[in-house]
Parts: sequence; C-alpha cells; structure tokens
Amino acid sequence: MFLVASLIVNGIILGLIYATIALGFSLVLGVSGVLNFAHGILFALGAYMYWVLKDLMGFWPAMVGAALIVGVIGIIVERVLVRRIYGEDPLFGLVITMGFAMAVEQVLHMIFGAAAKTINPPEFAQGVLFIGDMIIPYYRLFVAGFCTVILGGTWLALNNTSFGAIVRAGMYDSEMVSALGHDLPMLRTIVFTIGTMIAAISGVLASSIWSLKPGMGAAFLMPSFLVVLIGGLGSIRGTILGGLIIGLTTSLMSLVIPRFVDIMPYVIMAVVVYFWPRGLLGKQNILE
Amino acid sequence: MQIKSITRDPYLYIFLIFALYPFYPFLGKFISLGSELLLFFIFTLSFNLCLGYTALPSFGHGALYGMGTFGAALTFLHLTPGMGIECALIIGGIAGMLGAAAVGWVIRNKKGIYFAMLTVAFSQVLFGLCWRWDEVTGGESGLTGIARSSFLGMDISGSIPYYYLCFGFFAACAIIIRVIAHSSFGMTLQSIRQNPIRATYLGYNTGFYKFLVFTLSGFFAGLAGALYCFLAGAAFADIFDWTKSGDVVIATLLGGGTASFYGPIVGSLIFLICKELISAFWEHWLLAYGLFFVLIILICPRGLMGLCDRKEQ
Amino acid sequence: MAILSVSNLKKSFGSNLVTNDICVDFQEGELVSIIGANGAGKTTFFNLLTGMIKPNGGTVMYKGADITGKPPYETLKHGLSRSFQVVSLFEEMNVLENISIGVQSALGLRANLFKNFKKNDEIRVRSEEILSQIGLFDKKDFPVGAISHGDRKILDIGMALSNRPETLLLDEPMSGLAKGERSRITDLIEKLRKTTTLIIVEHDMDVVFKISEKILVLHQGAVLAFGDPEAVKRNKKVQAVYLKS
Amino acid sequence: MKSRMIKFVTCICMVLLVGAFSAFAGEKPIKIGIVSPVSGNYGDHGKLERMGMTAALKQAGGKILGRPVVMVVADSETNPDIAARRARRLVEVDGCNFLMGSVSSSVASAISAVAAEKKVLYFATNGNSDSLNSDKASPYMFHVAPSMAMLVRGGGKYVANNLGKKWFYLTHDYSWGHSGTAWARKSAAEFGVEEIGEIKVPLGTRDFSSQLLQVRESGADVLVVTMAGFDNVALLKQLAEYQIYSKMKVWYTLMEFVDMWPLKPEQRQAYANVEVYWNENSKTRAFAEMLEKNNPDAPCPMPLDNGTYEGWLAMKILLAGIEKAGTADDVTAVIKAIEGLEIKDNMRKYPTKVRAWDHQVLTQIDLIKANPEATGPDMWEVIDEIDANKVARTREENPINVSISN
Repeated sequence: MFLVASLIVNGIILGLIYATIALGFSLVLGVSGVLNFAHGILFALGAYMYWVLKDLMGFWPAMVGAALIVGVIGIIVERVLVRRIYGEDPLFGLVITMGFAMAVEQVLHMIFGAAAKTINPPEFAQGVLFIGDMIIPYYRLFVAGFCTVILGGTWLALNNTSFGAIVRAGMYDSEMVSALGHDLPMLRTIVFTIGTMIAAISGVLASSIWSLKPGMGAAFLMPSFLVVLIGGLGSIRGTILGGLIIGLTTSLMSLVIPRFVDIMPYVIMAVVVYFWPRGLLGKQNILE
Repeated sequence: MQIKSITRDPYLYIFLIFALYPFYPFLGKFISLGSELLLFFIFTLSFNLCLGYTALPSFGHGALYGMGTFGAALTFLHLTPGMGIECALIIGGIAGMLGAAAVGWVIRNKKGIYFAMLTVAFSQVLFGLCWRWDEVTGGESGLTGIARSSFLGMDISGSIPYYYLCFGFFAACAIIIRVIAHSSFGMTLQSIRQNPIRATYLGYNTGFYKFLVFTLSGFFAGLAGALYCFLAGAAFADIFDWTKSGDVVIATLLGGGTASFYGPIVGSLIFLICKELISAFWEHWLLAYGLFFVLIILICPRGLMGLCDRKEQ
Repeated sequence: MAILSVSNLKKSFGSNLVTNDICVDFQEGELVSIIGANGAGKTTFFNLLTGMIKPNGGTVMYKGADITGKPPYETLKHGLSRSFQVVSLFEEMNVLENISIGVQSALGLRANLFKNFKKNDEIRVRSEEILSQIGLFDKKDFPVGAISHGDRKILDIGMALSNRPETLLLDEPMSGLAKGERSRITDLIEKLRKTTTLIIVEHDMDVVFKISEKILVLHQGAVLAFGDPEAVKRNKKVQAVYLKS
Repeated sequence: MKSRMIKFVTCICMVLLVGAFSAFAGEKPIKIGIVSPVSGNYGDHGKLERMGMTAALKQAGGKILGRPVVMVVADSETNPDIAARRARRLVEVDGCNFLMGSVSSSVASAISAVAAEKKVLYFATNGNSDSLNSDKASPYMFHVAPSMAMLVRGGGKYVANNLGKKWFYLTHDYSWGHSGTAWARKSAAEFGVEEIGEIKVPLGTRDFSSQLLQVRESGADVLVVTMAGFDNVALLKQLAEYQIYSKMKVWYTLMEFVDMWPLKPEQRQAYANVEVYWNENSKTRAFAEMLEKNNPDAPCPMPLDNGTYEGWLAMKILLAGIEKAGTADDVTAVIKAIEGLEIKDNMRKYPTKVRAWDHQVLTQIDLIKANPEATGPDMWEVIDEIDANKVARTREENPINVSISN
C-alpha cells in the first residue's frame, strides 16, 4: 500500500516535470504552428549552461542566467530560421529545427565532450523526506513545486493578462490576431522565446535528476509531443493533464508491467487521439 | 514525337546514370551504397505518394519498411531456407502492405499532425515489441545469417549482380509509381490534398482513398525493406525506431517531394551521399550535416526541386 | 411525391440550436429559394442535407431513400450535388482539370491506377461539354487563380454539375458579384432549371422573387414560411420579422 | 528540366572528384577498418576504444611485416544498419581486410554479418552479449570482450559469500540484460542465492524512481544491476538519491569507468565487475598515464577503461596474428594463426588466450569496490582478480565450433 502511495506521489512529481518540459513545445506549436524539434536541444543547452554557470554564481543566478542565454539563442533561432517557414507545411519547420538540433548537439559534443556529467542538487534541496516508509527526495519536491509555479503562472498569465488574451487568440486563430491589429510576428517571437526559456529552465531542473549528456534532450522530445497531443493542442490545462497522465502511468505501470512502460505512453496517446480527435481538452486551432 | 518524349524523360537519365554506376571510377566501389541508394529511392518515391500527393504525413513509414525486412527475413530463414529469394520478397512486400492496411484503416480519417503521431505510435510499439521478442526477431542482436542465394535461377550472391537486381526492382517500381501518380488515382490523391471537402462533394470518399494510397505505398516500402534485408544479410529491430521514418521524411522534403515527382530521388541522393561523404572526412560531421539541412530549407523552402518547376502532372 | 423531403431536422452545436425541427418537401423540377437573415441556419441546412454534418434528429428522404447523415460522397450518388458560397476549387489545377476531377468521379475512374489521367479522352470530352454548357470553354487551360471571381463562381457551379445531378443546391451563387456578372449566373440558372431541381440560398430579393417557384423562409433555425412568392410576400410572420429588422 | 539535369551532373562530378584525389594515395599499407561510434551519445566509448587501438599500434612501431599499418575510422552511429553500411564501405572502397570496433552487441552482430559475407576478419570489442559466440558466432569474428557468463560467474561467488544471499535483479530489457539475469539464476544454486524479485527496464529509461521505490521495499540484500550507457549514468545518480546504498549492497555485472567517473564521490558505493582497472598494477598505471598524456581530449582521466583495453587487446592480437601468419592478405591464414594464440604481455596477472572453438578471447576480469571517499580518479579498489578460463562457458554449455584450424 505504501508502495502504491509512493508511486502515485512519484507519478505526480514526474508528471509535473513532463508537463513543464512540454509546455514550451505546446505554446510554440499552438501560436506558430511550428513543430519545434529543437525543443530537446534547447532543454539540453539550458542544462549545460547551468552546468557552466552554477559554480560561478550559485543555483538561482545560474538558472536565470541559463534561461536568459538560451532565451537569446531562441530569439536568434526564431528570427533567422523559424520565421522563414511560417505558413508552410509544419513538416518544413520540423526539418529546419531538426537540422539545427543536430548541429547544436554536435557543438555540445565538441565543447563538453560526449561523456556524461552529473550535477548535485543545490544545497537547500539535498536530502530526503521520509513519511513512514515513503521516501521523497527534497529536490524532487522542490522541482515539483517549481514546476507547479511555472505551469500555474503561465496559466494565470494567459487567462488574466491582456497579453495572455492575445496569445490565447493566437492559439485559436493566428490570422485573427493580425487582423485585430496586433503584431503577429512579434507575438510569435515572444512566444518562441518564452517557450525556449521554459525549455531551458526545465533542463536546469532536470539536470540534477537525470545527469547531462549532449543527446539528453532527444529522449524528451517524443514524450513532450505525446503530452501535448493527449492534453490537446492549444490548451495549457490540457498540457498539465497530459503530463500528469504520462507521469502517473509510467510510474504505476512499472509496478504492473514494467517491461512496457516505454510503449504505454504511445498506446495511451493513440487511444486518446482516436476517441478525442483534439486531445482531452483541446480546442480547434491552426493546425486543422 | 515519340522519341522526343522519351529523350525528355528524366527517368531516362536517372536510369542511365544508375545502370552504369558500378563502372564509375570512384563511386563504383561504393557498390553496396549504390544498392542501398536504389532501395531508398523506391522507399522515398512510395512515401511521396502519401506525403507529396495526398499530404498524408506518415511518420511510420520506417515501420512498414521494417515489416518488409522482417517479413522477408523470417520467411527466408524459416519457410524457404536455402531457396531463392522470390518468395521472401513477395512476403516482405505483402507484410508492408498488410501493416499499412491495418493501420491505415484505423486512422484513415485523421488529419495532419494526428495522423503523423498515430503512425509514430504504431512504429514505436512495433519497435518495443521487436526489441524484446528475442525468440522471433532476435531482439538486440537481430536476425543474421540471411545469405541471399538466387533470384529466378540467377545467382545474386555477388555485390554487382545484387546491385543490378535492385536496379531492376527500382526501375520497375519507379515506372509503376509514376504511372500511378499520373493516373486517375493520382489525380484523385491530388484533389484530396488540395481540397478535401470539395473532393467529398465530387464523390470521393477521402478516407478510403487515403487508406488505399497508404496501403499501396506500404507495399512498395515493404518491398524495399525486403530487398534491404538481403543486402544487409541481417535484420535489426532498430529499423522500427521513429528516426528511420524521420530520415525518409527529411530526405523527401529536402528534395522537394511536395513540389515535384522527382524530388524524393534528388532528396535521397543528397541525404545519403552527403552523409557518407561528410562522415568519412570529419569527426564532427553531424554539425555540417545539420547546418546543411537548415541551409537547404532556408534557400528553397519547398525543397530543392521546388526551385525548378511546379509539379508535373 | 416529393423528390426531397425533410422532416423534423434538428442540429445543435453545444447548447446553440441552429436548425430546429425543419419539415419541408421539395417537388421534382421546382426551383426553390431559401432566404433568411444571416445566422438563420441556411448553410447549416445545406450541410445537413448533403451530409457534411450529421443531424441530431429528424430524417432526410431523397426519392424514397433515407439519406440522413450520409456523407456527401453518398448523397452525391443519389443525385444530390451542391456549390459553395465561398468558391471551393482545386487551386493548383487549371479550369479543365477542376471539372475533370468531378467527371472522373462520375465515370467511376476514381481508383483507376493505370489509366493516364491526361490522356483520357472520355474524361476530356465530357469535361469540355460541361465547360461549353457553363461558358468557360475558352478558358479551359487557365490556372484557376488567373480567372475572374465571376468565372470562379461559375466554375464552382460547373464542378457541381460534373456528375449530372438531379438536384442541385446552390449556396449564394451571386454573392460578391457585380451586376453584369450576376446576369450570367441567372442565365445559367435559367438554363439549368429545365433539367434540374434547384434549391438556392440567395440574398438578392429581386432575383429570388423573380425566378423562384417557391420560397422557404428560415428564421432562427426554424421554418417561418414556405410557399409561392406571392404567398410569402403576404405572410404576416415574414412581414413582422423583415419589417422589424 | 535543364536545371534538374545540371543538379544530377554536379552531384556526380563532385563525387568523382573526391574519388580521384583519394585514388592516388601512395604505397600499399595494411588497412584496418575501425567501425566505432564517433558522433552521438556513445562517442566517448568509441573514443576510448580507438585510443586503445592507436596505443597498441604505436607500441608495435606502426608497422608489421615491414608494411605500415593504418587505421581507417568510420562512424557506426551506434546503429546496426548504419554500422553495416560503413563496414561495407571500409571493405569495398578502402579495401580493409580487417575490421574492429562496436560498442553494442547489435552493432557487433551487424558487422559480423558483413565480415562473414565479405570474408574479412572482424574483432568485436565492447559488446558483452553471449550470443556473439554462440548463435551469432562466426569463423570471421573474434569476441574480445568477456561474455556475460564470465562476468556474472566471476563476480557472483564473492558477492554471494560476502555481500548477501537475497538478490534483486534490475536489468535492461533486451537480450544482453536478460543473459545477465539468466547466468545469475543458473549459478544461484551453486552460490546458495535466493531471488527476491526482478524488474526489467526498457532501453532509454531515464527515470528510475518508480523502480527504485520497489527495490527499496523488496527487502533484498543485494541489487544486481545489468544496465549500460546513459541510462546507467542516470541510474547511478538515482541510486544515491533514493538512498539505496543504506538499504542494500549494489553489484553491477559490468561497469565502465567513464560512466561512474562523473559521479560525486559520496554517490558511488557500488561493487562491480570490470574488465580492467587502471590502478590494478604498475604496468596498467604506467599505460594509463601514457594514454592520458597522449590524449588530452580523453573523456576521463586515466583513460584505461574496458573499451580502451579491449581496443588495445584486439589490435595486439591482430598484429600478433599477422606476424605469426606471415601475411596480411590471406585472411584465413591470419584467423588460423590467431586461434589458440596466447598473449602474455597483457599487463595482467593472468595471460590472455584466444579460444579456438568459439573465438572467445579469455582475459582477466576484476571485481571492484567503489570507494566513496576517493576524490581523484583512484576511486576503485580491486577486491578480486578472476581468471576467465575458470568461468567461461564450457563446451558442454556452448556446443558450437567455428574454428577453421582443424
């Protein structure tokens, strides 16, 4: 019983992390209609930047620094590469971002080497919490909390600010945004940058749990995709829900059929998309 | 008139270039790469019936190719050991076709990204199963010991005879695929791509035709996969991974499959040859390779053939 | 015996009722116009008849066969075809090919893998017939992006004719057209009504009252009035609604 | 139409030009094709094995039988299909008679298939699957890395006697992982070990929290782990995070130095089998120092890891074989010369033997204990040196014969 309870808690924590990783991907896909396959590498870049900065300036400044550096890279990527293929088939965006991801991954190889690196959690979050037999590392609790803040913050910002209203409108129908006199290219740049920064921050958070490797992001690319599709395109609540579903299933399935935990998310996605064509909480959007 | 239409046919030149391939001074030594290239042509051409003609972004074509590979390998090892490879090739093609039919029927009415991700799910599930099912698929170490013997009585164990077998299949498939692309059915597909709603109002059951083209394309993909298994002499589960499907999508888009019928051929040439050449000379070749993709799409957003002309019909 | 008979047709999107219990019979050979304010449910009504969307309740009978909720490619087989308010063409093809797509479907060549499309004389001849009928023969090689809006409207109707429908639904055939071009459409309609049952959604009241044999007035998804032009004109409810707004 | 033709022609011309340059490459050296991961996630493992090969070649003076020896490297991308393509290129285009390398068993068996087809000799380094010298065995392949049978039976005895008899298995879910568990089970009766449970983890798993929660609850004495690659690095980290070490001992059936090195000292407390440890004796130490000096871009300090040693050994065996056969052109003669070869100057306590009937190279295995206090590269302590002859599969256990000597 303790075990099941631990697994559920663990699944929720994992789910929040997955949702945060997928959040940036979801925003960019929703507003710009671009399948950002560079999302994984931006995640890894965030982690590596943090690795470089953390000894110089400590946890919080390093995280902010990593997010800013990767954010600037995001602006450049959007302005130079992604901008050219708005309105084209999303697949071209896929090729361009994938090519970019390949190149950057190799740059990480050249600078940092292919060998893995590990990072310890910041000092304030070391150690573990025992509740009976249940064990939860403080760092995971911290990450879960932080992810909740990011997810909740994004959601509140989208629903309660005028900028958020524009972004939501953009997710629903981007042409409408420019028709209403807003600067659509600017909106897309801003959203892409925000997406990049969230990717970087999730990279920073995840690096202390999963270690670093130049190819670390690729492993989270497909899960992000699955989370977004299960939750539904263009819905932040959906992304959170999707993340929790993936997190809980991978966690609980490891008790029942541990051999197929890697396939389960795909099966769930297939079932969801089959019966709810727009995902669980999805709205109609520009990809249709 | 007749002769002119033949001399102006790009296929004539493509076939000529590849018929003489083994005799080129340097390139001719890459004989297996040549065979692989031809198989990749079949694969991307068939894939482009889905992507370029019907706008079906299948991300599971690698799985169909893989089904062909494993179908042929298992047939050759267990049903027809020591015999010619004809049977195995047919079974490979049919395996690809059946796989495509099964998936295609279920997801025939899904659109765009949803279609793509459902095919990814299909290929990842197959990958997971294949990787673990040691008894049948050999799991991690795959199926090996597939020594090709003969095809219709001809000895094809050498590299050059096998190259010409692949060439023969490529020529046949390429011609058939073009006939299909230019047939009424091909026009049906194009109409579905351009305006699916109008197409339904003109009597086209769009889902059904999507299913048909996916199945058909699955047959050619399976056939290419089956031929590949005899080229490699082995079959590995990695073929089911979505990255293999990604390769096809990228190769087709780079070449401009949505803009021209011949896009996939140009794309595959660039994709494979550049990969082999760059990787032979520089340790960090992925950097150049990745930037190369970016550059191509920046310069010609519709792929290389998008520069040349509109779709020939 | 009515050729198309609709009874108790209902459709709602969420809580929003767009067609409410429509009951109406269309007779063979008639020209019926449907009028009503924007949002009265006219286009939805067309979409329901042709099966683009499925109704929540009610039936649509065509010549005694139940076609309720059958998809467009099925209703087409029964002889029901339609044009679009916003022209819906194959934008990367030329005029002849646009028509040919429909003709090839009518000829049952949809899935013919080996017959070359371009060299198929059967398709070409029949397509050219239709083009002559609608008066676009001399523009057959133009890309559809290069012809005028009026021509596009006509081409849109021509495509709906490609399989020789018995009943044709025209969705605002004259919207966005100048006076001169309108007359081309009315001429075409006059030509078509000899052979085809026509159901037309139209805003231009002059034209509607001039050409229609019967008029159906929709208001907030329900039938307000149905009858010949004179009767509709005198109808109290219609007057109330139209004078009020 | 015209520009299309131009494109084709340019493409072909480009390729021909490159060919013309490489065709006039001078005298006839002996070419050894190295198929190993250069780019991608396993680039570091590939780097290590190539370092070993280069070192062995250097020690031999870069020449054998008076002919220069060159290594031609091709990137395997850790994908069997691509590895096979590159291996073919090495044979067809570069004319290599000998192939070497790989990091995983799947890549090894793909290259082996090419070697058998092309009748060239292949040394499988750094893939530990049993199948490489049972059902995938081939006369044209030698398996340099120890198989799982050797690793598990080698270390298992010590672990059972000293660490605990209740074992829990955590393995990668594919044939390599399965064979680790299988051998442990087979020896269970002999060691007097009880199996508490088993979790198979799919390849590519990064988060083991759910599995580790179950492991904690299981009440086992020893956690037996068979896992590799980046997954392993992540697992090592999480073993510490979930404080598994305070509940039970952890024994890895195979560990790479480069995987454990990035961890903080207090996070590494496991026991593990390794194929070599740089600080095992003075010879290995000197060798590792030499490697470190010559390779400033090595992925870890003292870069004498399993892969390095296997690469070194493979090259050494090949050169010895060529010398003994007196030819580098007759592959069969070289294979015959290598079968039964014994390498004494292998820097280890026990000599290395090449077994003829299954083409397995038998070399010493170490059981190590990681020292949680060590901060430098000297993080392990060798607690047992195992003679591979005693633990390798016997002929009864593996009834095959791929020898071509008799």
